[in-house]
Parts: sequence; structure tokens; C-alpha cells
Amino acid sequence: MKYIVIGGSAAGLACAEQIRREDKTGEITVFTKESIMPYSRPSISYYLKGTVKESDMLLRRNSYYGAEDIKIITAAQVKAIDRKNKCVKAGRKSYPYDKLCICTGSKPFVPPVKNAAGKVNAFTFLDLENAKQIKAKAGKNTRAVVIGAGLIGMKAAEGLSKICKSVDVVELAPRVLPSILDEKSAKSVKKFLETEGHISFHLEQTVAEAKSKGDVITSVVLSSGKELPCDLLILAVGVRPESGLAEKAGLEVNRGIIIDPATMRTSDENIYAAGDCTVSVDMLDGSRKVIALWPNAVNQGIAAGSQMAGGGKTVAGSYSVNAIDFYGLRICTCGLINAKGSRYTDKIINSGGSYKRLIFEGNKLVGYVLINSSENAGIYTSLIETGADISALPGDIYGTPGPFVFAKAERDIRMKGALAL
Amino acid sequence: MSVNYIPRRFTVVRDKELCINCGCCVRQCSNECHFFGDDGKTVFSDSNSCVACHRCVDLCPTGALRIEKYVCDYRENANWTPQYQQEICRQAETGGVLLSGMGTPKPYPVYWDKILLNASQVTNPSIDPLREPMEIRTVLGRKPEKLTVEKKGKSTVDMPPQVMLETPIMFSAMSFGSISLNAQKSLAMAAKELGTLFNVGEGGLHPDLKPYTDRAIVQVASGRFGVHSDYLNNSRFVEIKIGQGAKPGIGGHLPGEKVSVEVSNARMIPEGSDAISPAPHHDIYSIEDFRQLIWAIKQATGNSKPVSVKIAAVHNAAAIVSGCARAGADIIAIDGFRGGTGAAPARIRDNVGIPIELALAAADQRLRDEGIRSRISLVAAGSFRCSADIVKAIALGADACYCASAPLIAMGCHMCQTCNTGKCNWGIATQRPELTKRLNPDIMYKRVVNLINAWNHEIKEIMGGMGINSVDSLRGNRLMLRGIGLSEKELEILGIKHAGE
Amino acid sequence: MKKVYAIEELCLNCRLCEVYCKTAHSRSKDVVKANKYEDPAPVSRVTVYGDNFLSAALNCRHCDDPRCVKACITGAMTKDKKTGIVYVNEDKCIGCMTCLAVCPYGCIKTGKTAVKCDLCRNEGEPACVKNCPNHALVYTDKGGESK
Amino acid sequence: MLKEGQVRIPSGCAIAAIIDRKGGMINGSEIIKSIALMHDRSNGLGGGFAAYGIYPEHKDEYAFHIFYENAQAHQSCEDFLFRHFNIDLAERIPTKTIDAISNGPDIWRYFGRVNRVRMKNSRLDESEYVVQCVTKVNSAYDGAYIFSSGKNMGCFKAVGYPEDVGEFYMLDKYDAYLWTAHGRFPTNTPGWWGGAHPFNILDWSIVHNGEISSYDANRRYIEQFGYKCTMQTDTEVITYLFDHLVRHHGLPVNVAADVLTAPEWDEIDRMESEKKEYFTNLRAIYSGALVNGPFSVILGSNKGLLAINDRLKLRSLTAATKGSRAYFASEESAIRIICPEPEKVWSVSGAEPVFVPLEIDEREDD
Repeated sequence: MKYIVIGGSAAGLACAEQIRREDKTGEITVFTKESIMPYSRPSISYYLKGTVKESDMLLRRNSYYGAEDIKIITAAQVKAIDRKNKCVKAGRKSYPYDKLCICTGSKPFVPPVKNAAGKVNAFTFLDLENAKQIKAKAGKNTRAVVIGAGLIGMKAAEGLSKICKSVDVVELAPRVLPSILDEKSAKSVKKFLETEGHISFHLEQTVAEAKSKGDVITSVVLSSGKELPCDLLILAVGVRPESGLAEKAGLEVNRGIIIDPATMRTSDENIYAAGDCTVSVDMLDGSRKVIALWPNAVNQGIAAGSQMAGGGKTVAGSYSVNAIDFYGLRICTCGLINAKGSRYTDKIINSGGSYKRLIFEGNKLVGYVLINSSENAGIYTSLIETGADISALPGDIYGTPGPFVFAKAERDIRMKGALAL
Repeated sequence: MSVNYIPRRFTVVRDKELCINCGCCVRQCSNECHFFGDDGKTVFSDSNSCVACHRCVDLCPTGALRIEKYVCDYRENANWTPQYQQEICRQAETGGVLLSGMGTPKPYPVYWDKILLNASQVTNPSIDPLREPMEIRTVLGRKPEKLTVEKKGKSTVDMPPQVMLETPIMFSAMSFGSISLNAQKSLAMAAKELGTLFNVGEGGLHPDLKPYTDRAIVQVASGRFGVHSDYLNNSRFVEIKIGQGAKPGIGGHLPGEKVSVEVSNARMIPEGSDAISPAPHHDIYSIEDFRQLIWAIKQATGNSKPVSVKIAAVHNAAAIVSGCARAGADIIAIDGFRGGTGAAPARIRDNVGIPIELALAAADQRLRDEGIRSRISLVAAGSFRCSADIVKAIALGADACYCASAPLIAMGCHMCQTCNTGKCNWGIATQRPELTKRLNPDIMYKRVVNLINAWNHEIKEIMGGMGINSVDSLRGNRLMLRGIGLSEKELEILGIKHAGE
Repeated sequence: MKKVYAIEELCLNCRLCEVYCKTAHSRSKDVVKANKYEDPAPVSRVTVYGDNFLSAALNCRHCDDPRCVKACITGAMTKDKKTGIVYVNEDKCIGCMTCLAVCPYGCIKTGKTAVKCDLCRNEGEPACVKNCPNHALVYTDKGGESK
Repeated sequence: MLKEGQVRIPSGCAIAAIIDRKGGMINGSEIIKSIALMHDRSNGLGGGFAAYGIYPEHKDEYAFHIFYENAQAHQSCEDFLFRHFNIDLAERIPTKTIDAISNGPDIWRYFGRVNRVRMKNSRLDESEYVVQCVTKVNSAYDGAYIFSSGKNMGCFKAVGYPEDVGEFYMLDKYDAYLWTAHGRFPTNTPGWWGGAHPFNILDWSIVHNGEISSYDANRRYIEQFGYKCTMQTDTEVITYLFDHLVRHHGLPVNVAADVLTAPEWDEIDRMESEKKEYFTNLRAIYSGALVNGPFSVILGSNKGLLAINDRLKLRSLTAATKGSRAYFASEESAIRIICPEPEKVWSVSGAEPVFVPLEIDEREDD
């Protein structure tokens, strides 16, 4: 059996590992366009600020792949999938497969900024290469401008704030981290980031154009007309699924690759897809969306790998769960945090420097936003995932959740670590 | 708090350099001596309610706590001591009888400390208990006058029921109610492992103790709590409790708040009602009545068990013991006035009764004078602090000894003497679930077993030194004892010679 | 594998397990220094929940198929194949706490990085068990059934 | 200096005994020879013999051997004796003046039967009557001490080495079917003749080597039953125990021996049920009669001879047989000097009594 996995990040690696678990002899080849072995892309902001070494970013020790007999081909851009002949083309070679998994992840969405393209100090922020280039340019006199106050933009801003003179963040939306924060919490987070990180925000703004000297940007002009000096421009307004390869191969694609939500199979029975490049079904509201989050990618990769090797693992349901920190401010979110409508209620617990918002649909917890109150957030996550009836729980769930949230029988299961999830 | 004219007794000293504010003391003190400050992080102490039970001291991971005696001098007065003044103030405040727990703390003579033991030299080899058999097995029960045999090796005697103990140490009566079920369970488990008996006291038999009933002594006391046919038959032997050393002539009173569902079931009384043991048995106003009760119990148990009687050591204890023996008691326990209690009026505890040493010596001699000592078993109770006390008691004439305080100390008791408050931090003298669970029977029974095994070893060591290899030969062997600093009269009553004689 | 199980009927809420866990995972290994003076302060891997009436200490369940490992975005969280112990490599961990967000038992604690029970590195009885005054924590491979 | 009865004196000793099962007579010189060999085991502070079958012409009468320390004691004791017994013969026991024995009391013997009227009034059986009379004299008549009170037997004892005592009493003039002998090594030096061994009551005589550490337990046990341990010696208490068990409780001598040296509980627990019950009952009933500490005891009686050793075998005792004779001694050499080629020699083991019954019934004519 020949397995090919395109992409060596969360989903790709999980897929390859799962295949190996279920098929001890099959030939597994992982193509990654990166020039190094699979590493933690989310760590690049930490690399940027200097708290993580490159060697610590590797997801597995190099010797691991040999031991597991997983072949990783680095710097390998897969150009095409030949479904008819069941092979993929990379470089000048073509590699046959019996089962193929596409885990190509995301690509940055680059906003149309006048005069920014091709400039030497304008970067996207997605991979280590980006981070290395940025780090080479950034210095203590650097004035950086980040376009986008989403997760990637803010992580970039945080990283830069440690090494640059100033960081300005420009965001079209009226609040920071719009995908994970509601209005109220966003306000306090913004304030925190301003004081703690000395980041200047320019909300409800876009960068209209960049001014440059030669191929070096020197300043940007905002939609308000305000001009910000700029030695380094980061374009981080968001990502899109990298589904081009699938599309070219004639697989069903809309925003991302269309897959069966349980088995990860694409419209081709020998081709699977997993991770950020796919369209998931959110189990909490049934909506189809791209859930570009690590745990989801791993779960999908595992399911895809299992299916490819003839196993039975599936994804029971996808939902978003995300944790992130800025200057020690821990933000943890899960589920339908932007749920709207009368079906949903929420409860906000504010105390001191912490914020906790729990979102309910009837008696079920369907989402949470935790800021500096993420202790045992996983218990909430499990309540969301299992759709537990909150009203039946004997203990208080608004404080720090613990085993005593649950009745004795459930508690015994939990204390033994025997939850069937 | 209102002014009560009584200085506090102890000061909790917290070494701030060592205190890590872990709050263990805060959570462990049922008297609420320790508390978190307004910041919710820093721990402080309020010494006023400290009883010196040492729970906090013993659990403090850094040794940051120390309990000191609170020194507050009164004008010297050998008569009006601070204690009397304080007791007066307490009574002036409450108008009540002063209650206290455990045995009397008053400095009455402890004769064990005035008796020395003998050992062999030259003329008689001492015996090494690690090399030679050393027997401490003790058989309790009424004995026939003599053995009858068909021939050597074949007994024809009709033997009354006997109880075999693998150590002469038994655990004295402590009821479920006065102590926690976990404490009772620990003693039951220890008794089983040690081959001895525990005494359920007058609180009935909790169903959890069923596996240990062959190691249980069940009491029939004046309140008759929990007494029914099953209770009597689920035992090794039955003990009629006439009196208790710590409170001769006084009944018992378990306040309603300690009568939990479990306690009420075991005692067969309504939950939350006071459990009152009358001062006398209202069906025993004479020795004849007493004899009938013994007879009734023997009938109820099909003559399958010895019947014991426990009396407090009072002035004419010897004559009472003799009367009990003649009334049909197979085992007679004498409880000396230093014995412990869950709660007793302090005035009674500290003033009524006589020491076990004298009562035991007198009773043993009396029974011998009457030629009936070998027919019944004599059990001594009332404060045995170490194995040497046990050895001395046996040499004075006891068959076995009842111990309660020592195993309780093994389980954590620090003699703070506030058993009556029900707030025992060690989970012993309390029914509060959050406190009783502190006493894990699996740990505590082992500690009790260790303690008694240690004492057994010491008893064997002492016996070996005397050149004796069976406790039978120690029993009543008063020549192994010598008094030190005792008057002629005391020596006479104890039936021992003075050291040097 | 041998894991730590809590018996809530025996838990005293003294929280000494936390004190000794911190000590065992401190630099000084001294109970006072570890709990009072060390900076950064060591984080307890075990947490006592509840009050004096009902409490229990909980630490990592070292799941067979650990979610934290799957969710770890840096590869810092691993399950040792031989011992089954789930470790966090604190050099690799960036402290995003995704692991915490997916642990259904609430067994991952937040320090500078993610912090969790390592069963005291498999060196005999873990400190929490060793120092539990009431044997409310047992270290056993019998699935916590044995008391 | 306090004497026996006023103070308890532990002592070490030599013991020896000879019995002829068939009732054949043995001259006193033999037992003297045997005990003399163990000279070093005693220190000259006491020696004595018991001889059975020596008074055939008075075989149905009690033979009382009495020490008198003064004339007044002699007078009052004799008054007592004449009141309670019909005395046939009163005489000084013949002795020989030798240097080694001095400062002795006046030594008399009396042969007689009980005063039936007095006995009837006392409501005691005969043996109890005799015992109580003896006890009365020994505890209440200062200066008088009855040291032998059996029938057709007698004790002879004095302060001195046993061989000297034998010579003093001219024991080569006596023939007996059972001899016991004792050489004493008290660790105190009261030098009182009454304190020498054997100890006797009725037909029981005991020689004993050792020190029983259970002494006071045994004393206080036996004193419940009317005995008075006036001598405070081990020998006395062992004698009383046997007397009590055999005479009062009707136990066979070997059962009485089991009481004194009962097996360990560990051993009992392993026995088959009948034996287990026997020993369990025995130990439960007679815990106060268990004798503890190092001792070897030879008990003489008109039923035979019983030799016992303590439970741990802390004292030496050797036995031998030849023909109808059995020999016992603290040391084997003391047997071989009078019986150079025994048929069988063995060491009496701990807690396993050796009983040599007399095969003629001494009381046939009673």
C-alpha cells in the first residue's frame, strides 16, 4: 500500500502517524513545501520574539520519522494530482499512490494595498520563512505596522512589540480579535494590549496605500488619511484554505475542499483531505465553515489516516476550540462564541482581571470565552462536546469547574479518567 | 465575645518565616483558630479557641506552628489556684456542671510509677524472647473448680465458654456516639489482627462492624441502647456496665446533636434525641437483681458466652468484685478512677473513685482469700500508659487489661480533653462527617496494631528478663514487684515489698 | 499503568498534596523555599477541589489517547510510549494552553508554560501520594478500584 | 539473719534419686555416694534425703520428723501432737557426732495415728487433717518444725554437705525402695535446718534444683486452697501443688505433672483435637499452677517417682535404668558412679515428665 500525504503540518502529520498506527508496513510519504521537517507554525510569533528556538519548534525529533518509517520529503511543492494514474507530481518526479490525503492548510489572504506588492519590507505571517525574514528586518528602531487584528495579526504584533520600537495595528472591524472576542471583552483586551504591549490600534480603518522609497516602504496611509511611519509592514488580515491543488485535480471544492464530515473523504474515493484546507461541519449549529484550528486539523488528520489505512476512526463532530495568550493574558474560546438569536443565552462573570462568558442554547453549553479565567476550560469543552444538560449538574459551573460540578457517578468516571469521548 | 474573666489557655505561635500560607491549618482546625486574612492569602491565628490538639501543628508541612502555654500569672495562692478560679468563672458564666473528657489530669499518685519490676541475675537465667517461646496468650472466662480426666490426655471436664486472647491487652468500651465509627472500626480491625477484643460500649453495634463481631465485647448498660437478641449474640462476650472509672455513680449523656441517623439506628433511639444512660440500672437495685440479669443474658445467649461485669473502682471494690463473682459474673472488669471518658462532670471525674492499682490489688487478694480467684477472670482498666503498666497490673493479679486512651493516642488523640465538644480534630470523638473522615481505618488500625505489637514485644522482653515464659506465671506474681517511696499501708494493700527488701 | 487515584471519602481537604507537589517540582526541593520564596513559584500539578465536607485531589489521568497531546501545537506534549506518562516539554511549550482547553478532566495547570503531573518522573511513589496524611491518594495500576 | 519463711531465698542445687520399681531395697550408702559426687553443686548450706519403705514396722502410722530449737518448743509441739494424734512411739532420731555438722536442733521422730475424735470434729478427711496439723505446727509453733510427715517414709536433712548429712543421720543403716537426695547451694546463708531439702508433706517429698520464677504466682494460687507457704521455697510450693492436684483434685500424678509443665500454646494448637482440648482446658483451669523458670524436680511418693524438667530445659537432669531400678541425677556421672553400666541413659527433656510408678501397692494393707 502506498500512501501519500500532501502537507506536513497538523493534519498531515496526524494523518501519516495514524496510517502508521493502523498499517505497519505501508509506504508513507509526506510532501512538505517547507524546507525543514514538520514544525509548529503557530510558534513563529514566539520565534519572532525570541522565546522559542528553531530546534524546539520541530513537532517531532528527526529520528522519529525513521523509527516510524514515515518518509518526509521537504521543499517539495506538489504541482498536480493525477487522479487517473493515481500519482502526484512534485518536482520532476511523479509519485504513485493508493490513497492520498490533501493537507495543504491555508494560504494568507493578502489585502489589496496600493504600492505594497513586491516591497522588500512587506510580509505575510504564516510560516517560519516569513518569521525569519521579518526577524532579519526588525530592530529596536523599527516601526512596524500590522494589518489585521485577528489571531495571526495580533500574534505578529505581540512578537514584534518585543523587538521593535513601535507597533501599529490596523483593523477593518470595530474590535480586536473579532473572530474570538465579543465586543465587551474585545474592549478590555484592546486596553490590555495597549498598556502591556504598547500597541497602537487603528480600528475601522484600512491601509489605503503604502509610500515607499524604491522598493522599501517608508509609511502607510490609512483610510482616514492618517499617515503612519512604517519600516515593516505585516499583511495579516486572514487566511484562506489552500485548495488550489484539489480544485485543479477536479475535486469538489467551494470555500475549501468538500469532504465527508466523518470520514474526510473527498469526491474521489481514494483521496482524502484534512485540516485547514477543508470545509467542516460545525456540530454545534450544523453550519459548514472552515475551522482553521489545530485540534480540528489533528482530529481530521487522524480520521483521514485511519480511513485510508482501512480503519474505522471518524470525526464525531467538529467545533472550534482555541487558546491563545498575549503577554500572559490567556484567552480561551470554544464553540459558538458569536452565536446570535433568541435560541442562545449567555452568562458573563466578570471579576477583577478576568472575564468569563458562557453561551447556552437552552440547557446546553455551546460556547465560551474565557479571559484569564481559563482554569479547567477543558471541562467546559467536554460539556459542549457531549451536549450535557447543564440544569442536571449538581455543582456550580460558573466558578472554576472541577469534578464536583458533576454528580457522584459522573465524578467517579472523571476521577478515574474514564470518560468516553 | 463577651468578657468571661478567663485568660485563654494557649497561644498559637506562627513562624512567619516558615509559614507558606498553604492554609492547611485553616482547613483543619474545627475550632476555627486559623483563618485567612482579608487578602484571602495570608494566614493568621486566633488563639482563643485553641485546645492544643496539635492537628495544625502535626499537619503543618513546614513546622511553622507551635502551641505555647499561655502564661498569665495570678497572685500566688496555693489554695485558690488559677484552675479553681477559672472553673468558678466558667460556672459563674454558665451555671452548669463542668464537663470534660478523657481521664483526670489531677496529680493523684500513679502507683505504676511507684512500682519497680524484677529481673533474673545469675541464679536464674533470663530468657531471650527472640529465641525462646514467650507466651502472652490469655484465656478469659469462668473456670471449673478442677480438671477431670479419663486419663492423661483426655479431658472430661465440662468447660464453660472461654475467650482466648493472643495478648492480655483488650480495647475498652467506647461507644459509637462517643467515638466515631471510623475509630471503632479501626479498633475492631486491630482487635481482629491482634487476636484480642474490642468493646463496642453502650452505643449498640453498627452494621459495619458485623465482620468483627467475633472480636466484639458488647455492653449492656443502664440505657440499654441497641440491646436486642442479635446484639447479644453477635459478640464474643457480653459485658454488663455498672460503672465507669471516670464517673462512678454517674450515668451518661450523649447530646442529641451527636445522635446522627447512624448513631440513632445503632442505639435504637430517635435521631437527634438525647441518649441518656441513667445512673443506675433501673432493674438492678441489688446483687440479687444483678444475678438475675446475668442469668437472663446467659439464657439469651444460650450459655455460649461469658458474661462480664464492669464496675468502677470505688472504696469497697474488692467486696463488690467478690459479690459479682458469686453472682455469676465470669469476667470482672475494674475501672480505676484515672480511666478515660467521652464526657464526664469534671468534679466527679477528679474526685470520685480510687486508683486501679489499689482496687485491683485488693480485689485480687480478696478473691484469693475466698479461694475463688482462679475461678473467674479479672480485667483491669483505668489508664495503662505503657507496657510496663500492663506487666505491673498482671503481676498484681489482672488476667488482662483494658486500654482505650493509648490506642486513641495512637490514632491521633492528643489528650486535649475536649471530647465533649464533638469537635475532635482527629476524627475520634466526633460524629461530624468532615471530621470523622480524617480517621482512615486502614491507616489507624495499623497504628494500633503496631502499638499493641510493640507493647507485646516489651511485655515479652520484661517477662524474659524475669525468667518467665508464660504470662500465666506473671499473673499475680507480686514478688516480681517492689514499691518505691510507698508507705507501709500502701505496700500492704498492694501486697508487695519495698524495693531493697 | 500506575496512576494516582483519589478517594474522595478520605480526602481531608488539607491540600498538602499541592504543597508537596510544588516542592517536588521546585528547584530547591525545600518545602519552605519552594512554596514561599521561589520565583517563578512552582505550580502544583495536583489540585484539590471541594471543601472540608467533600473534596478530592485530581491530577493528570495520563489518558490512553490523550487529547492534550493531539491538541498540542508545538509537539511539546507527548505520551511516553514505555511508561505511558504524558509529559510536557517546557522548552518547547509556548504556553498557548490549547491543551488546557481540550483536557476534559481539568488536569492541566497554567504556569509560564502548560504544567501537568508527570507522576514525579516515574521515580517511585509520587510526592502527592507519599505525603497524603490520610491515604486519600493511591498510586496503583488497578484502575483506582483498589482502595 | 532471716531464715526461710521470713525471706525468699533462691538457690541452686544437686539432686539425685534411685527407685526400685519392684520394691527391692536399696541401702542408703548408694544414694550418698551418688549425691556426694556432685559435691561442687552444693555449698554446705543444706543437704537432705527422703527414703521410702524405711519404717516397715510402723508402716500404717504417720512418721513425724521434727526439729526443736528449744525445750519450750519441744514441749508445746509435743502437747499439740499428743492432742491430735495417738502417738505410739516418740524418740530422738539417732545421729552420729561429726565435725562437719554442728549447731543442730534437737531432732525427734514420732509414730502415730490420727486422733479419730478430733478428726471427726474437724470435719476434715484424714490427709487434710494431717496437713493442717503440720501447717499449724510449722506456722504457729516457733522453734518447732515438722519436716517429715508421711507413712513408712522419712526425710533427713541438715545444714551441711549432703554426704555429711547422710553420715550424720547414719543413712547406711536404712534401706529403702526409693531414695531422693539433695545438695543445696542457696545464694543467701541463713543456715536453717528446716530450709534444707527434701521438702515433705504426707507422702510427698520433693527435691528440686533451680529457681522458679513463677514462685509468687504459684504461691498465691496454692494459698487460695488453705496452704501456707511458710518456707517461701520453690520446693515447698511445688510439693503443695502436687498435693493439691493429686489429693484434692484427684488428678493422676502424670496429669499433675502436665499442669506444672504444660506444653506451649503453639504446640497445643497443633495437637489433634482430644489432646488439644485436654491441654487447653488444663492450661485454662490451672494457669496459676504452671511452673516457670529453670528447675528440675524429683517428686517422691508412695506411688512412685516423678522427674520433671522445666519447659525450656534450663536445668540438667539425667535419667538411667537398669533392671528394676531407675536412677536420676543432675549429672550423669552421679548415676554412673553407682550404676556403671546402665541399660539406658537419657536426658529428661523439658516439659516431658518421667514417671516411674512403683509396681507394688504400698497401701495394700491400709
